[in-house]
Amino acid sequence: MNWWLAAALALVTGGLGPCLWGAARGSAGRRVVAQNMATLLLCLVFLLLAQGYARPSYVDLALVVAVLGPAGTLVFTRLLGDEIGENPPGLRLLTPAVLVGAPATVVPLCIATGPGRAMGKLVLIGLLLIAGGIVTSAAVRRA
Amino acid sequence: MTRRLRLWVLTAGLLATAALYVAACTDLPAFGGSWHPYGDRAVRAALQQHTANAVSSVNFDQRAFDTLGEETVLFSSVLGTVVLLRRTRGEKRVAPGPAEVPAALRRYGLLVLPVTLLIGLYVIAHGQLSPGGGFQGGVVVATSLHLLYIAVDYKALERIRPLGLFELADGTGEAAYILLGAAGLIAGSAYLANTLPLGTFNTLSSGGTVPLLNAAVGVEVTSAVVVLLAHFLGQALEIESEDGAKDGGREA
Amino acid sequence: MDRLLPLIVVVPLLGAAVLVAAGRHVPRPVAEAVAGLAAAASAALAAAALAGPPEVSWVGAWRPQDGHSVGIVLVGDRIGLGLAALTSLLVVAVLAYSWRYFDEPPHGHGGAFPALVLLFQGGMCGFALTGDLFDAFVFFELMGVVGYALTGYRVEEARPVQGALVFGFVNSLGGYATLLGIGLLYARTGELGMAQVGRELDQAADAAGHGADALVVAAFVLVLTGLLVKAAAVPFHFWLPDAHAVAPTPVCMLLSGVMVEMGGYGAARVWTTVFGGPGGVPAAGARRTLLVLGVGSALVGALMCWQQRHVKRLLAFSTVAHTGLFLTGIALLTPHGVAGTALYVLGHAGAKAALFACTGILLDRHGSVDECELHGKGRGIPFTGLLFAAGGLALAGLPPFGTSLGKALVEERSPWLPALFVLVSAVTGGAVLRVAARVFLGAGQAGREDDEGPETTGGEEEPETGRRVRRPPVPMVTVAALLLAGALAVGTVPALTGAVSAAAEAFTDHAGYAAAVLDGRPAGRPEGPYDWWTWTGAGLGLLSAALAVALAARSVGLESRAVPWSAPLRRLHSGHVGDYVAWTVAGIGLVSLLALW
Amino acid sequence: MSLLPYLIAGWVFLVGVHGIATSRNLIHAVGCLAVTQSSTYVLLLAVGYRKGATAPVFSDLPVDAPVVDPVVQALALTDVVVGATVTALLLALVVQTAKRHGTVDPDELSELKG
Amino acid sequence: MHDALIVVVLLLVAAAATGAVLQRDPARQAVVLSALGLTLAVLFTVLQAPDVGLAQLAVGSAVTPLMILLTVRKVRRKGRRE
Repeated sequence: MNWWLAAALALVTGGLGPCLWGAARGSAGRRVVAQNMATLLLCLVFLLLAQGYARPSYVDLALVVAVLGPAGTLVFTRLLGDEIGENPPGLRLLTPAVLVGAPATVVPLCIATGPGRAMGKLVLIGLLLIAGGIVTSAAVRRA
Repeated sequence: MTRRLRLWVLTAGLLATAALYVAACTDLPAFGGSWHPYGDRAVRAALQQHTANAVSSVNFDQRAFDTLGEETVLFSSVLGTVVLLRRTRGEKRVAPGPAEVPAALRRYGLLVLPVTLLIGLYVIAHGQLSPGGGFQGGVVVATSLHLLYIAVDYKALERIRPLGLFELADGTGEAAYILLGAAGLIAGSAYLANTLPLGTFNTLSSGGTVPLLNAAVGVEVTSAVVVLLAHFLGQALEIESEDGAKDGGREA
Repeated sequence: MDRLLPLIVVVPLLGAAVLVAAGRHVPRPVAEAVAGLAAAASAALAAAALAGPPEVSWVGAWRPQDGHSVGIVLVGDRIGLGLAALTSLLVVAVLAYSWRYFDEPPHGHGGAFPALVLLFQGGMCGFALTGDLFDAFVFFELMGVVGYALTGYRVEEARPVQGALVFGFVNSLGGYATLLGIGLLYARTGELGMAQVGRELDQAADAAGHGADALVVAAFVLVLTGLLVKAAAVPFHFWLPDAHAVAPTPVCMLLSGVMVEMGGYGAARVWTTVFGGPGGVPAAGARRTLLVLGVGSALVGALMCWQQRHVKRLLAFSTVAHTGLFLTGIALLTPHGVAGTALYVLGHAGAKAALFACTGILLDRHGSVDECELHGKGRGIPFTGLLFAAGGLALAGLPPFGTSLGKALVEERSPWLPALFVLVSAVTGGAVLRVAARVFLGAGQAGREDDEGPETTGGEEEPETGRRVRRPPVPMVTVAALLLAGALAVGTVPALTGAVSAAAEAFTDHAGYAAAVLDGRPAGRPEGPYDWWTWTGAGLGLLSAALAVALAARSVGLESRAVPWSAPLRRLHSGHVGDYVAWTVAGIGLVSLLALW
Repeated sequence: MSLLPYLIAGWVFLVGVHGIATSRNLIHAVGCLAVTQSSTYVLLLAVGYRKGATAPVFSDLPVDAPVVDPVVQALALTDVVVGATVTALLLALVVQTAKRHGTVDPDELSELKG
Repeated sequence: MHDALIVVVLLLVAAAATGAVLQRDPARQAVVLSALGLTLAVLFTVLQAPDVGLAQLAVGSAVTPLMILLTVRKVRRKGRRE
């Protein structure tokens, strides 16, 4: 029983599914929040898949998502600014989800991979994710 | 044609296509089967050419002519957009006002831009080793430049993005790919032949012409996406019809 | 020589890259000269390859080991090279025609239009030469993307952008259907080259003992969809009149002259090499599909062509009609059918491009392409009128034009074909002659009749040369004259007919193609006796030409051109993207019914 | 399970085409065309999949490990590029249509008829 | 476990595609298209195609939504003034 893939499956069904539902329905603000949450979850899923399939080279995907995900959300906030409204539903969930989710995934992965260049990459991804999450949720709140 | 008739025609077409497609699916080999003759040959050829990433070997060595066509599609689409989104006679360019951006976002943008740039260059350089390649890395680099617009404002982006230079890079990237192909001819073998020394497996310089073609595609894709977005940004933010009220085109 | 085959495709692309790279610093005449040079170089390479024996070129030196290869093959067979040479010649003619043509190119991009035309040439030469299904899809998309940009070139006007958008949506959808078909074929055979897929299908059929199953027929229908969209066969043809009516004249010359013919060539090539063997679609199914679509296109095209006021739309519908005749010729699936169609395509390219050239002169002189508005205004330019009338007669099939010889070769193959060919040629030729008579001779009443029903008139168009020209510019008239001379040469040079007949033998040989590509055994074609002009052929040509003149003479005086019972058909051509996409999907259903029946 | 990926590809293609044909906004139609195209990615990669195999990238893999078909991945990669460029060009045309026609609703575009 | 992942992600892709088509407003459709791009990237990774996943991510996460939204902004600004 590959626990990493099981975790990935849980994250996909439990997280990505509702994010899709949120992105497809409701006000523009709620959709942007759902999209932001989806990019965060995606990065974690890629990390888990990389470990589950025992393919360290898949981590590059997570690295690119950690950088492009927030950029995509900032695009939406910049260009959909006036439609987002003051306090879109689900915004409060964003920052805690990032602060809890990222370490909860990166730390066990670091333990599993052991010290070395790979661990450095994981830590970098974790930091990028946290920084991106905080900044984008602030940007959405102030849109 | 009335909406109702169109729906009837559409439904009939969709049902017929669905029936045809499902009938075809029943004869397809089962999903996940192990019979992939072309794939096995391609992997053997990739390893023989000392290219670790078999997909890049197929893209830039075995079926390099496809990639030449694909890059030319990107090149001509950018040229088409330059022509279609040009500023016509009755329009003027108005510089947009600076956008007010929270300080945290501005710092994040300026911090993450170099990181994204490095990641993009890393993805291009390791194209023939790990997942990635000229196209993926090129788009990441181009997006990193546009972080300036997203996180700071349009004027900052325009300062670091001289359009003439990027159009030159676009044409040069395409010409470089074609001339690298001609190098095969000059070396006596066929067009787009991999005649350079193959280097040792799994190192940055392995794979003969694959890394060079990767770099050419990276240059071209980066400049293509920058020019593409420049014209879309130009249309959306800058170009106004001459007298604000009446639009340059047909009066509605 | 086989190592130089890819250069035919690559030289125009390099020319375009150089033009864009040096975009800002190169004055306009230099850019257009460089473009002409690149196009001419590619034409010379194609002619040189045509002179030598047929060759096969594996790109990247990935030759097959025991019958299987990983690379892409370019096949230098006579018909493919002939189309590449025709494309290059037409591009040289178009670049000469549009010398300093447009008023002001986009600032900073003197070479944008010539670069796009070169990319168009590269895409078409690549599609004509490739022997790989996915490579054909990539060049199909390249032709498409450049075609949308060129069609919508005059963005200051409302019509070009709508025409280009419709062109873009329908052709992209056709391309994606083709890609689904290629995916199915790859799943079944594990190959992408046309010869390889054909051989795998045949071997599978020998092993299994039965011919095509649902997957092979579905793949045939899906791959054919994209090619039929490009060939503008009914019901996929709706985009063609909209795109032609609005594209700049030089682009119309290329679209009607050779790009639409690429669709028919692709359909014939894919059927012969992939599905022509025992493992493919039975010949009866393919013949029925191509025949029904060909006859349908011919009739719809002719009927709509007769009723148009907008001269470019009239010529576009005549292209739909003649493409129908090409598909009918190909549907015979015999060397004679292909040889006749090939000559017909060569003749039609010259005549149709010349007609568009003359229309461009009218547009630039009077700012209109509307038959009623231009009534009598063409008297000042008699030579252009003469060329226009000669083009009309060529379309009508007057011997010794190439179109007439091509039709003659195809007509002898079955009893009822001559009736269809004569009728459609007469109607389309008659429509063009009617326009010639009203515009250049001022025959019949002036444009009194008001607008019958919602219809695109050709009035108040912007001349493409910025300001109206008094005398037709020399390059435009000479190009039109040379193109008509080419159409005449096709019908009068016996050696050309001999070469085309031998080429058609090789083209329709399923096993020979696979042997030439995979086993390197080019089948030696004996220069067998070929038939040329016959009395019946020439007679039928004269009959259709006479009919055309009679139709034109009678209708010049008539009050209106509309054919009342065809009003519903005219409403179908609504210019609405949703309609055309619905018809495309319905077309997939129709083709699958015809193929499966 | 053995037919699901192919059927999903077919469903995405048909939904996309339905979206284009019934669209009342050209930008929405361009989005539906992109959806239609994503069906070709799903079909190509489903055809190339091999159970229990991994990606054909040997930088972190023994050379004799079972791998998935790299050729379909190269085809899908080319397709992603073509899709992005066609979307960009059609969006450019939609911008100009909005300028010249004042609308992006296909029903109100009445220039080319008959 | 591999098959379960593939089935779930395939169903998500179908749902996202249907959602993208049913959402008639282009600005909101851009968000759903971005989500579809992300789901496709997961599908490609689950089908062991990281290169294609990376390409889909690069194009679908920032470039395509930016182009669609800039077009919407241009069309909407033009429409509002009419």
